[in-house]
Amino acid sequence: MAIEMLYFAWVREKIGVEGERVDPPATVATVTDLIDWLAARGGGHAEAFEDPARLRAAVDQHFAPLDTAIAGAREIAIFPPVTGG
Amino acid sequence: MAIEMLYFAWVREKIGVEGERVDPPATVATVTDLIDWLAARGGGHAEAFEDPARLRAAVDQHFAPLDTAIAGAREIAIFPPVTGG
Amino acid sequence: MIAIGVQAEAFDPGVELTRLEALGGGGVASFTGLVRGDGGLVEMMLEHHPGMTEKAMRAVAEEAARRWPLLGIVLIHRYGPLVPGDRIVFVGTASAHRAAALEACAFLIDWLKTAAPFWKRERFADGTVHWVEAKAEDDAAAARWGG
Amino acid sequence: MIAIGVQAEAFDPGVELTRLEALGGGGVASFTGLVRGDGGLVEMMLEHHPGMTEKAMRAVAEEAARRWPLLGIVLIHRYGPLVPGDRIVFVGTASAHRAAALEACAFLIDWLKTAAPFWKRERFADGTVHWVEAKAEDDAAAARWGG
Repeated sequence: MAIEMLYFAWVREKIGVEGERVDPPATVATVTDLIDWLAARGGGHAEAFEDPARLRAAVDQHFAPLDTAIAGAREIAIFPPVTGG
Repeated sequence: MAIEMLYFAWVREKIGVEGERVDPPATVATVTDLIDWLAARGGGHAEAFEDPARLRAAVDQHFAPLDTAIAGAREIAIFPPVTGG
Repeated sequence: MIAIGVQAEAFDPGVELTRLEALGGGGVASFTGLVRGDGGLVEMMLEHHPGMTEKAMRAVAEEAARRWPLLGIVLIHRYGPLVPGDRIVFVGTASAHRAAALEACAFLIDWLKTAAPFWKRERFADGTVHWVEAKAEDDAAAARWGG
Repeated sequence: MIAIGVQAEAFDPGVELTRLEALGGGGVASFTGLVRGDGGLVEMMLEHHPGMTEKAMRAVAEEAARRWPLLGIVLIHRYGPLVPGDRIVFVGTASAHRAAALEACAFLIDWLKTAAPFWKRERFADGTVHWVEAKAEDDAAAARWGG
């Protein structure tokens, strides 16, 4: 199951790319699992995903808690809490 | 003690003048007394001042309850409740 | 900055917003009231107490400035004959805090309705003319802000 | 009328107010947020989630339209590099009821701050660069509206 990852703000800066296509194993069930799986790559991913409490997510362009199941998701964005307005 | 009376909105229309100078006797102590004294003239004054509950006042350009003492007042305006904004 | 306008002339909310924006607070709120054409209204005549109006409006503005951390307040109220679509009143506030700007704006328009000496006479297409009655809900709106 | 703008280009609050005034409701409220130059800020870079931003802003506007009797809502949010004094965000509402227009305006700006995918990076005169941290008070401001 390929997922289009998108990164924003300092998450994007630390990882060094705006996005990437990933294909996690079936054991990766939630956004948190996905973050842990990506952090295990080390480098920018490890740094960006060091403290999940500072991260928020959108699954298919809707805000979603990190314990959201990712089955069927096509696009997942990871970013810091929003600061618009 | 001469007082400059000012009338606004339908009070002005019923009385037929924008203002007048009056010199009430010393027994006229409050705005209510003044209204009663003017109403006793009959005609437009009686009509305008028929129902004091519908009237409001400003004494020397500050809103004032009808039981306000008028001693020393130079200008008293009588009008319906305001409807600006 | 407190700016008060009591005027027969039209005003431009965009120009007033620009003045408030220039104060550097980062947040500018406004309310504009316009004449509605409901019920076949053809003219609204605004009468006021010329000696008192600007002072009363300034007192309302000063009260808002005491209650909220504001950098600027603009209050404009027209008088004279107006037609549907004409702007009657403008309230604008500038603050470093968006809630302060918006709350002060609500306070100012609520208080203007009960504390500024204006009266409205409406004329309709069928020839009817009447003075607008004060609304109990306007007193209640002003009262919710307390003394 | 719900109009949403997500744009790099500047906007003119006066023009937006005029659109809202034309709806005939008689009451138009607005909030404009601008870049402040506090602490020697020289640039604010607004980043957003292009696929999601407009949808998220529309959802916030639709929620406001459910809660208040509004004739019109305009929401504009800029992205890209901005400098002190630049307008960032505009919220405008039109209603026959002044309280509805002003409350909806406060709701919309509070919700935009927590429900629209924007991020701000600040650059200062001394070369410092940092991403603005979300404020607990913004979450609290949005939470007071419930739901």
